[in-house]
Formats: sequence, structure tokens, C-alpha cells
Amino acid sequence: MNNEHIKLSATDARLWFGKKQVLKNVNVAFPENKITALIGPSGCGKSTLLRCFNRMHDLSADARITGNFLLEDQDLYRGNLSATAVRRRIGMVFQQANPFPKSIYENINYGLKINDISKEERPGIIENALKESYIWDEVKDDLQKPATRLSGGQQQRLCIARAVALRPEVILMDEPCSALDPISTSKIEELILKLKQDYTIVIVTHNMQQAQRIADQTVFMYLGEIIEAGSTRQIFNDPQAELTGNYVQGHFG
Amino acid sequence: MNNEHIKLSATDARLWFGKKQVLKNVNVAFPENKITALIGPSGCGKSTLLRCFNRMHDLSADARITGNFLLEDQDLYRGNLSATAVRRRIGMVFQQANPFPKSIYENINYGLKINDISKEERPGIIENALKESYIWDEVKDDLQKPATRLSGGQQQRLCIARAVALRPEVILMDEPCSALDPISTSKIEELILKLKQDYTIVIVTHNMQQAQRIADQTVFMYLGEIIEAGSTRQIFNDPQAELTGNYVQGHFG
Amino acid sequence: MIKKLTPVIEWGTLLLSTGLVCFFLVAILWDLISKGAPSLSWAFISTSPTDGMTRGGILPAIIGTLLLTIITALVAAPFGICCAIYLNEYAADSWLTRIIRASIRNLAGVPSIIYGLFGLALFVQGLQMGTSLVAAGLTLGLLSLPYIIITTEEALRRVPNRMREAALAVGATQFESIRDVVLPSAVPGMLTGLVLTLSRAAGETAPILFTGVAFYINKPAGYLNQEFMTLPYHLYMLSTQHQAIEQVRPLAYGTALVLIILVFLLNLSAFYIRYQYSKHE
Amino acid sequence: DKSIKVKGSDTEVNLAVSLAENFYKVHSDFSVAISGGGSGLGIASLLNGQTDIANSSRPLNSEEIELLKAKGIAIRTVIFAEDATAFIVHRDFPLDSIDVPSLTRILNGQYKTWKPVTGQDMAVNIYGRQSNSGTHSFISKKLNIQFSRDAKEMNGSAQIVEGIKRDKSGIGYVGAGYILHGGVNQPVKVLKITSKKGIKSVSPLDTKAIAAHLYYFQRPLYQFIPITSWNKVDAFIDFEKSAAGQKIITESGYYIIPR
Amino acid sequence: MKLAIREKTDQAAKLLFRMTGLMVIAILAGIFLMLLWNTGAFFLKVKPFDFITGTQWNPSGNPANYGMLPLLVSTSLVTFGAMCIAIPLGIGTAAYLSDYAGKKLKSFLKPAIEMLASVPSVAIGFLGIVVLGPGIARMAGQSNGLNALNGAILLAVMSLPTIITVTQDALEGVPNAYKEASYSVGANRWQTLIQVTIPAAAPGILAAVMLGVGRAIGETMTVLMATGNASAFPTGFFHSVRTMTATIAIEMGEVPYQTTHYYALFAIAAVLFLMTLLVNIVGEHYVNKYRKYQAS
Ligand SMILES: Nc1ncnc2c1ncn2[C@@H]1O[C@H](COP(=O)(O)OP(=O)(O)OP(=O)(O)O)[C@@H](O)[C@H]1O
Ligand SMILES: Nc1ncnc2c1ncn2[C@@H]1O[C@H](COP(=O)(O)OP(=O)(O)OP(=O)(O)O)[C@@H](O)[C@H]1O
Ligand SMILES: [Mg+2]
Ligand SMILES: [Mg+2]
Ligand SMILES: O=P([O-])([O-])[O-]
Repeated sequence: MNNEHIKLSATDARLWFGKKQVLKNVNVAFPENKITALIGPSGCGKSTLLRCFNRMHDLSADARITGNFLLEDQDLYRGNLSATAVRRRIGMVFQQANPFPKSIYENINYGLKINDISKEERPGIIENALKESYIWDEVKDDLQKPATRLSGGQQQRLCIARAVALRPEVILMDEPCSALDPISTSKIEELILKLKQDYTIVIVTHNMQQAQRIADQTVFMYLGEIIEAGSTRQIFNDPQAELTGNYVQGHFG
Repeated sequence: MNNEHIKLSATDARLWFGKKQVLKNVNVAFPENKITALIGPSGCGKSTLLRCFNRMHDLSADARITGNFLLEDQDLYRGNLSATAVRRRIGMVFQQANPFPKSIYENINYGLKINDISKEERPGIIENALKESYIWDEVKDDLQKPATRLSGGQQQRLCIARAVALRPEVILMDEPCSALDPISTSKIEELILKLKQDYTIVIVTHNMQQAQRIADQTVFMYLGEIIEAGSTRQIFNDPQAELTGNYVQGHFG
Repeated sequence: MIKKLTPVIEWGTLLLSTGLVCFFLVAILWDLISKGAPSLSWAFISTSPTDGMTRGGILPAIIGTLLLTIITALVAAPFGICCAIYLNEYAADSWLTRIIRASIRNLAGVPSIIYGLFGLALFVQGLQMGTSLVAAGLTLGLLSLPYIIITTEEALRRVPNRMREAALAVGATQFESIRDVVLPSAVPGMLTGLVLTLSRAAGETAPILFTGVAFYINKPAGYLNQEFMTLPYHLYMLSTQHQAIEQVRPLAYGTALVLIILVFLLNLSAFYIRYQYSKHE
Repeated sequence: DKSIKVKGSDTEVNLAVSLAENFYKVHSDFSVAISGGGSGLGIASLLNGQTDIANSSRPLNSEEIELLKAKGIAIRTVIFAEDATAFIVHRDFPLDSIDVPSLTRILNGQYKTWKPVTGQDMAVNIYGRQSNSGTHSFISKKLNIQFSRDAKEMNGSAQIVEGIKRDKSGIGYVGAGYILHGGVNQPVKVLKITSKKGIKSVSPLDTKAIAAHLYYFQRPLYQFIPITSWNKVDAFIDFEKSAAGQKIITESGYYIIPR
Repeated sequence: MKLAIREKTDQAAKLLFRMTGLMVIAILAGIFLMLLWNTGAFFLKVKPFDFITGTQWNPSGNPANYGMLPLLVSTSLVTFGAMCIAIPLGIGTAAYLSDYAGKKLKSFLKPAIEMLASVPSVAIGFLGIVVLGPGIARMAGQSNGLNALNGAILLAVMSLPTIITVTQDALEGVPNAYKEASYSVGANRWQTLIQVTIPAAAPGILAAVMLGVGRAIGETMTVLMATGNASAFPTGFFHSVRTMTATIAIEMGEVPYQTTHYYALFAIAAVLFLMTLLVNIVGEHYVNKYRKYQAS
């Protein structure tokens, strides 16, 4: 973590579900126009941390969050940003593709409509988002097709297009490839690499190879804490903590 | 497959669920007092094959089975053995631990009661089965505790104890460790290795390391057929079929 | 503009509808309780009506309702449960069973008055039972059957298959696995369904109109082959047929309240069973 | 078997309840179950073999007699009281009496408003009984009309009284047992009936006039009893005829005319 | 016990369950056959067309008229009115319960609404006579409140619990993923509810509505007590109406068995049966569709 411009960060973040503490004193920073991979064994809190950044936990009544979450220098929770505004600037792609049960076109159009983008601009934006997400060629002939009829990989790319269309500043991705076959996975990796020119990307992954292929920086979490963070090369080849070493070599998890 | 005594075997076994053929011309033999591992990609028919041997498919109306299934030289389906008698001699441990929602004691006692084992003998048998299954120490203080309150690994060992208590001749195990942590897994592996002195064991597993650690013989299935069977060493180090090689080296599945 | 109004519309719509629904409930209960409570007394529930039903209690109606409910349970529970066990544990999942299941669900939606007609044609007339407690009980039993089958099957379905397999794997026969493992796990769900069904049956009037209920009977308790009084019908009578409608209004309110209390008690016991069950889960 | 089923006329049902209640005091071994629903219900039950006593406020019609014969049901008929069917209106109704021709036109729907009768331009609301009612058929026979199709068909006579109490433009008909006798606080107004122009109007509450058969809408109340039930109901019929029984009948608002 | 005996028991039990199961099913099939049989007997005497389209129901008239159109229209009118009230209220309440209400409030409201479902229909009808009817009469300046509106409101109250519970299940069954997707593109709760959750739950909501309609069509005692039962052709909500169910309830007692009038009532019941069947099948279809969709 050199002197890059920090786009998104959390300091001293803690989170409880009811009485159970799931995040413990997390400090993490995501540099602009870089891809950060978040790795760690199942249940360590990766998804939970990710969802803190676009205030998805606002929905669950029993989640309690403390600490500072900053986008540039705006506080995500206490400033004058509403949850809706935060989510507008920080897009998210979920572990399981979750297109709306509507047409492909409507899937992207919905966000634009909600965000008051004028009728005239929308078709262009939609086409562009689909192109950016490498799915345009596969769907351009029938944008009215229900999105649920697309294959898993196509659905996931559609969800990325949906996020991209709103031109957020950050895109959070929660294991976007876990349900996909190798071919779809490599298409999405390609896409992520391209997107990093314009966006700051945080990606949760279980796949060590994937982290090494695409991430600039890697963060290793364990039991709700960040054990180690650093350049991907360093984390995988020269981990400081024994735990990190064990994990990246596949000895547990 | 040398000249060991064959305990359990299937010849020319086929099985359909409705119109869908799930087992195609399966020939397989399990030698006495040996551990046989059944491996293969998800959905290839491992569980289905296993369940043929203790007539678990009798319950599902749309399953149709042909072929010969022999225990020693008795036909499991056509002879004078009833399904109940077959199951008495061929015990089973399921992928998900399924203790009865009763006390620990009752869980084992039930099978004994049903099978006419006298009241006096039962406490001894139960204690012994729990000891054999390496769970006695953890539960001996409160045998009246509901079995559902045990941890996953303890439940699985209790299910093994339940099977063992009836002194079957064969024990079928369907991925008994898939839901368990490494410590529970190693305990159960230890147990299986010990049990082979008295029983013939067939175990389905997804875990290549596990198969190598415990199995004497390994059978590789693919799309409802047996591709290759042989000593574990041979299957993993010198597979005859290309498919087997690819699978055990983790290239698919 | 529209955007500004959204929260108003949002909360307006939702709170208004929820509020109205609650208002209905509160209004119903408040009216029944406030006007019914003064009529309640030990004498009211322990004596027969007197003076041309302008005074006295409602004992025969209470006994009639209870007897009727018991007969309904005795008829519907064993048959309904056996049928559900057959459908869920034995019957193959063929197109035939699917049709049977669909028909049973549809029968649960058939208007209760049609069961009354059927009861009249079959029990009163066909089987020569006359208008009587048995005929009415059997009619209500028929009405309850589909509900009991549905709820029991639901409870059986919730018992995971691996429980059945566990029993079979230690050498139990299928019947033993049902008796020793499936039913004990399903009992709370079955009981809840049974009690709720009975509370519904206890409040029914239409099916018994022609099958045995009477305006008045001069003895508190009847026999199986005799006519009987029930709380719902008594309430119907007091509010539409009695010659001194105004004068007996307090009695009508009292009857309504007793009926509601009875039904709610049944419901509460169902909630209690469900609660106990969820605690053990 | 000492259980008696009594079914039918709404006009008689409350009376029957009182009789049964008092009958029980002397014959506690009998159980008497009483249902109302209308004379038609009683007669139908008779035909269907579902009653021991069919109360009816009208005689059997020829069709029913045929049916009884066809089914081989022999019956005995008991006339145990006399009813004077009352026409009731709201307490504020401007007139105290009404003549039969006007009544006819109101009930058959010819007059849609009260104008021709009272001069008030208010819609006529008829509170009638359903078609199986003996009273319903008695009136329609007596006046030789079909009731207006807008007539409400109430489930029982009591509901008619209830309706009229609130409805200033309503008119309804009920048996004498449904109106208070000798009371000043009648909740509704009981109309006197003028059978012909020029003749003095008669009230259904006028015992003397009724004894002299002077009220236009007076009628006997019947009980039809299948021969097969006669032995069983004998005691009950005797009770009706006893002094105690007769007292209950008159106290209930009905009349006894020696025949 | 010996194995042989245990297996005999097993066989016997299987036989017993099968026999009772099939018997119950046969009896239930009998209801349908009986309706069919008696309806058939009726249509031998009265033409089905006259029955359905006749505008006069007067079985005791001379000649008797068996036109059920006024009854059909009455039933439809009351049901329609009930649904106009119950559907918006039901969906609104269900939405509030599923997406807005806190846990505590919900755990209180849910059983309360189930309580409402269990209030017997005579009790509701009774309140229709003594409270709501007079109230309507006063407010509308009518002389009498026993009319279609009274019935519609009461039926709305009675079908609300069904509509609310099934709709709420449907709304809660909408995968969280959809809601999250909506939030993640910046929608607020109301937009998500209106534009994502409700459309996604539409089949379930339709099923709820259908079940509510079925309940309203089939309800007997409430309408019998509260709608005035005039058999004339209804002309509006302030008119007394006589529904199909009420007609059966009123006239069944008075008919001698095996007469035309008797069969006529079975014919009404058959029409009623078909109507509820249709409504239930549509409802059922959407419930199933909805389940499938939930699974995917
Ligand atoms: N809504 C919730 N209520 C209570 N506990 C929760 C909730 N969501 C998650 N948890 C718990 O929080 C911990 C962290 O969960 P999280 O989903 O963040 O893990 P993860 O690192 O993403 O794991 P995975 O790789 O399996 O997705 C887990 O122990 C989980 O059980
Ligand atoms: N009851 C059933 N009805 C229809 N098809 C079934 C049934 N049970 C299993 N199958 C199908 O049979 C095939 C083999 O299933 P089986 O459970 O034997 O696979 P498996 O090798 O055990 O897989 P896994 O490793 O995932 O447990 C699968 O395609 C499955 O979908
Ligand atoms: Mg996760
Ligand atoms: Mg398997
Ligand atoms: O009830 P009725 O006397 O009019 O038949």
C-alpha cells in the first residue's frame, strides 16, 4: 500500500449481529483504479465487510456497526449522504447473479429511471453498459428477453452492466464467479481488468488463482479481523503472518 | 481386485428414475474386511449405487432397478431376504448426519429394540458401540441429552455407532465427512480404519486425500458407469483411463 | 413534486390499510366484549333458557357445540390422518395422486353450505339418520376432512426423508418408521392443524342448518339421534327469529361472546402447541 | 322413544317454545326439540319424515295432500290456536288504519310510493317473509296477489318488526305473537284493518272482535302429526289442551276460539 | 417380535392406510357426483339456458320460475364490493407487515389477524345486523341497512385475513436478492416495494386474491343475516340482495325431497361449486407457479 490515492476506506470498523461480533477492529483502504481482492476462509466476514460499504446492513434490524467508513473524505454513515446516495456511488455485484425478473433492457433501465436519468439518454447508456460488460453481442438481438432465461455467466455480466450503467465510483463484487464455469469466469475476469481503468474495484474471492490473476492488492481476513494486507505478489509469495501463508497454500479453509 | 473374498457385489446393475437412466451396466465387487472408496464427480450416481445395496430405493416409487445384487451369495432383491432383513445386515451412514430426534441413548436403543435384542443386553451393546465410535467420552455423562444438540461431527459419529451397534456385515457410508471440520474428519477416518477389522466398508467421498488415506480399493464412477476400479495406489498413481487421471488430478468435477 | 409526496403516499397507504384492518379487529372485539360481558355469569353458562328464551342461560347450546365438535373430531381426525399418511407415505407420486391432492385442496374451498346439502342428502335422507347430532357431526366431519388431510400432510412432509431412512437403515419396517419416527415428529404440526380446523367447525352454522340443529330443546343434553342446539345457531336465532329481538339482544351478545371465547381458546391452544414446538426445534 | 321433533311455522315457534318449556316441568322424561323456519319447512319435514309435529299457519294445499298420499303418510290435524295477522308500520306513520284494497295495491307492488294512501311521497318498503312462510302464502291467498318482487324476504317475523321500527316508509306483516298485547309502548304501530269501505276498522289486538271472526286476517294455527308419531306426541297435545297450555297460548298473544 | 410378524404388521398397516385413504377420497368424490346427479335431475325438468339466464327466481310461484340470474348477480355484486375493499387493504397491510413493521409489531399483528380469521361468520353477521347495518342506514340516509353494501363490507372483513396472510407470504418469499439488487442501484424502500417486490410477488398476490374471492362467494350466514334477501334483480349497493348461498340456506328446509325445487337448489350449489372451483384452480395455479419461481 504505497502512496496511491485512497478511494474507499474503513477505520476501526466493528459489526455485531445481535450479540455476535462479526467484524473486529477492521482497518482497510482501497486505492483508486486498483483491484483489491478480499480473501479468507468461509464465514470470516468478507461479505459482511463488503456490505458495510454500501450500507446493505441498514436492512437487517439486528446489525450494529461502529467505526468510520469513508468514500474519498465523506463519511458514509454520518455525513449528509443518504443510504440511497451512497449506493448510487458505490455499486455492487452479488455472489449469485440477481437480475430482476424483467427483461434484459428493463434490468438496466430500472436503475436509470429510479435515478432520474432522462428518457432520451437511457437507450445509449444501456447499450454502452452492455458493451462494456462484454455481453452486448450475446443479447443485442433480443433485449426484451427475460433476464432469467440467460445463462449463469450472462446473468452475472448483466448484473455487472447494471452496476456499471450508473457510473458509480466504486464497484464491490462478492464472489462474482463462484457459480460460474471456467469460460464465463475468464470472460468476467477480463471485464474486471478492463473496468479498473474507470472504477475502483473490491472483489471477494475464494479462488486463490483468481486473486493472483487480477488483483493489485490482496487483503486476508480471518475470524472477523484483517490479518494481512499488501500487494498481491507479496501476500502470495512472501506472507508476513503464518496464518496467511497457511491459507494461501491451501492448508485450511 | 485380487483373490480376496467378495462380500458384496453388483452385476449388470441398471437404475432408472422415471425415464432417466442413472446407473448403466454397473459391475462392482467389495472385498470383505476392506475399505472401498467410491469416487466420481457430483451427480455421477455414487449415492444412487450405494443405496441400491440396502434397498433404500424401495421407498421412491419411480426408481426401477435391474441386475443382480449379492450379499455373499444371497440375492438382495429376489431371494428370500426381505428389505428389512437386508438393511439389518447392511448398515448405512448417510451424508448428512440423521440422528432421531430422541436422546443419545434412545438413538442406539431403537434399532436394538426393533431387532428383538433383549433388554438386559442393550446397555452393554450401546456403551460398546459408543466406545467403538470414539464418542463415548464426549457423551457418557449425559446419555439422555437430545441427540440433536450434539455437534455435527458428534452426530455423525453417533450415527456410525447406531449402525455399528447392530453388528451388520457391511457398512455403507455416503460422504460421512463432507459436513465436518478437519478434526472431526480425522477422528472419523481413524474410526473407519479401525472398523474395517470387523466390517466390510464402502465409502463415498469427494475428498481425494481422504480416499488415499483410508481406502484399500477405489472405484471411479462417471455418468452412471464405472470407469475404473482397482487398488487405491493404482487408481491415483497409475490410472488406466484418461478420465480417471483427469479426475484424480482435479482437472474437473 | 411527485418525489416529495412519495413518503406521504408511502406511509399514508401502508399505515392507513394496516390501521383499518386493526380497527376492524378492535371494533369487533370491543363491541362484542363490552356489550357481551354484562350478560356473562356462571348462571348464563350453566342453565337452560327459560321464559320463552328471554331469560336464563345457554347451557344446551354450549353442550351441543362441544358434543358436535367432539363428534367432528372423532370422525375427521382418524380418517383424515390415515388418508394423509396414505397420500404422503405410501401413494406413488403419480398424476393420479397429484389430481387427488388438487381436488382435496379444492374441496377445502367449497362453500360450507354445499356440505350442508350433501349431509342432508347422504346422512339425513340416504342413510336415514334423520336430523340429528350424528348427521350434523358427520357433515361437519366431512367439511373438516380436507383441512385435516392438508394440514397433516404438510406436517408429514416437513419430516425430512433422512429421518425415515435412518429408521429403515437400522432395520425398521416402513410401518415402524412411520409409527416410531415420522409421526412423533409430525404430531405438533398435526395437532395444530386439527385444533384450528375444529375451531372453524365449532363456529359453522350453514352445514348444520338442515342436518339437525334446533331452535330450542327442552333438555340440556341430547343423544346422538336427537336434535341439538349450538352457539352459532342460537346466536343466529336470537338475532333474527326470536319474537322479542330487542329484549334478547343482551343474550345474543352474551352468546356471541361465549362463542368467540370458545373459538379463541381453541386457537390459543393451537398457538401454544406451535410455540412449544418451535421452542424444541 | 320420548324425543319429539317440532318443526315449522315461525308464527308458532315462540309459542311452541313456551309450551315445551312448561311441558318439561310436568313431563321431564320427554325431550322436545323445536325449530322454526316457516310453515313450508314444517310441511316439507312432514313429507320428508323429519318431524313429529309440523307447525303450520296455513292449511295444506292440494299438491301437498297429493304428495302425502303418494308417500303413504297419514296425518292427524290439530288446530290449537287462532292467529290474527297484524300489519305493522313505523310509529310515526300518519294513519291508524288501512283498507284492504289499498293494502292489496301496496303489497302487489302497484303502489310504489305511499302517495295514494297517505299523501306522502315516500317509497314503499315491504318487509315480507320468504316464500315458505305460511303467513306469506296466507296473505297472498287472502288478497289474491303475487307479492311485489321488491319485497324484502326476512328470515323471520322478528326481523320484520326490527326493520319496521326504523323504517318510516316500511310496512310488514307478522303473527299476533310478535306484537305486544295491551302494552302502550308498542315499538311499532299496529294498523287496524277496514275490510270494506264504510265498515268499522278492526284491530288484531281486539279479542272480542276476533272471537266473533270479525278481523279480516285471522286464521287458525295448525299442527299436522303423522299417525306414526301420534302415540309419542299425545302427551304434548294433551298439555296444549290443558288449562295450563291454554293459558300459555293466550299469554303468548294468540287466541282461543271454541269450535 | 419376530421379523415375520413385524413384516405382516407392516403389510396390514399398509393395507389399512390404503383402504381408508381411498375411502376418504371416494367419499369426497361422492360430493361431486351427488351434485352432478341432482343437477342432472333438475336439468331434465328445466332447461339449463333458462336456469342461467332467467331473471326471476320464484320456485313457489305459479308457474314456478327458476331463473338464477338475479342470485348470480347478487353474489357477484357482493363479492365485487368485498374485493374492492379487501384487495387494496389486504395488499397494503401485507406490504406493511412484510417490509416495514418491526419484529415486535409483526409478532403481535400476525396472530391478531389470524384471530380475525377465526371469528365465526354468525358473529360477523350479527354485528352486521346490530352495528354496521344501522350505521350504514344512518350515514346514507337510508331507511334500512340490510343491503349489498353491508354484506360487502362484512365479507371484506372476513376475507381480509386470507388475503393478508397469503400476500404476505408471497411478498416475503421474494428473494432478498431482488431487493438487494434494487437497493444497490439506488432505489429506496417504497420504489423497491412498488416496482420490484410487488411485481415479483404478483402470482402469489393473485393467488391470495383468488382465495379471498372464493371465501366471499361461498360465505353463507353473514350474507343471509345482513343483506335483506330480496330476490328482485339487484340494482345497486343500497339494494337488498339475495345471494346463491343465502337462497340455498333459506329454501333448503322448505322443500320436499326429490321435487323440482329440491333439485333446483342442488343446481345452484353446482354452479356455486363450479365458481369456487374455477377461482380455486386459478388461485392454485398461481400459487404453484409462484412456488416454482421461488425455487428457481
Ligand atoms: N444476518 C446475519 N445474522 C447473523 N449472523 C450473520 C448474518 N450474516 C452473516 N452472519 C455471520 O457472520 C459471519 C460472517 O459472515 P460472512 O457472510 O461475512 O462470511 P464470508 O466471509 O462472506 O463467508 P463466505 O465465504 O462463506 O461467503 C458468519 O459467521 C455468519 O454466520
Ligand atoms: N429420486 C430421484 N429422482 C430422480 N433423479 C434422481 C433422484 N435421485 C438422484 N437423481 C439423479 O440421479 C443422478 C445421480 O445422483 P446421485 O445422488 O447418485 O449422485 P452422486 O454421485 O451421489 O452425487 P453427489 O456427489 O453430488 O452426491 C443425478 O443426476 C441426480 O439428479
Ligand atoms: Mg460471503
Ligand atoms: Mg451423493
Ligand atoms: O312462519 P309462518 O307461520 O309464516 O309459516
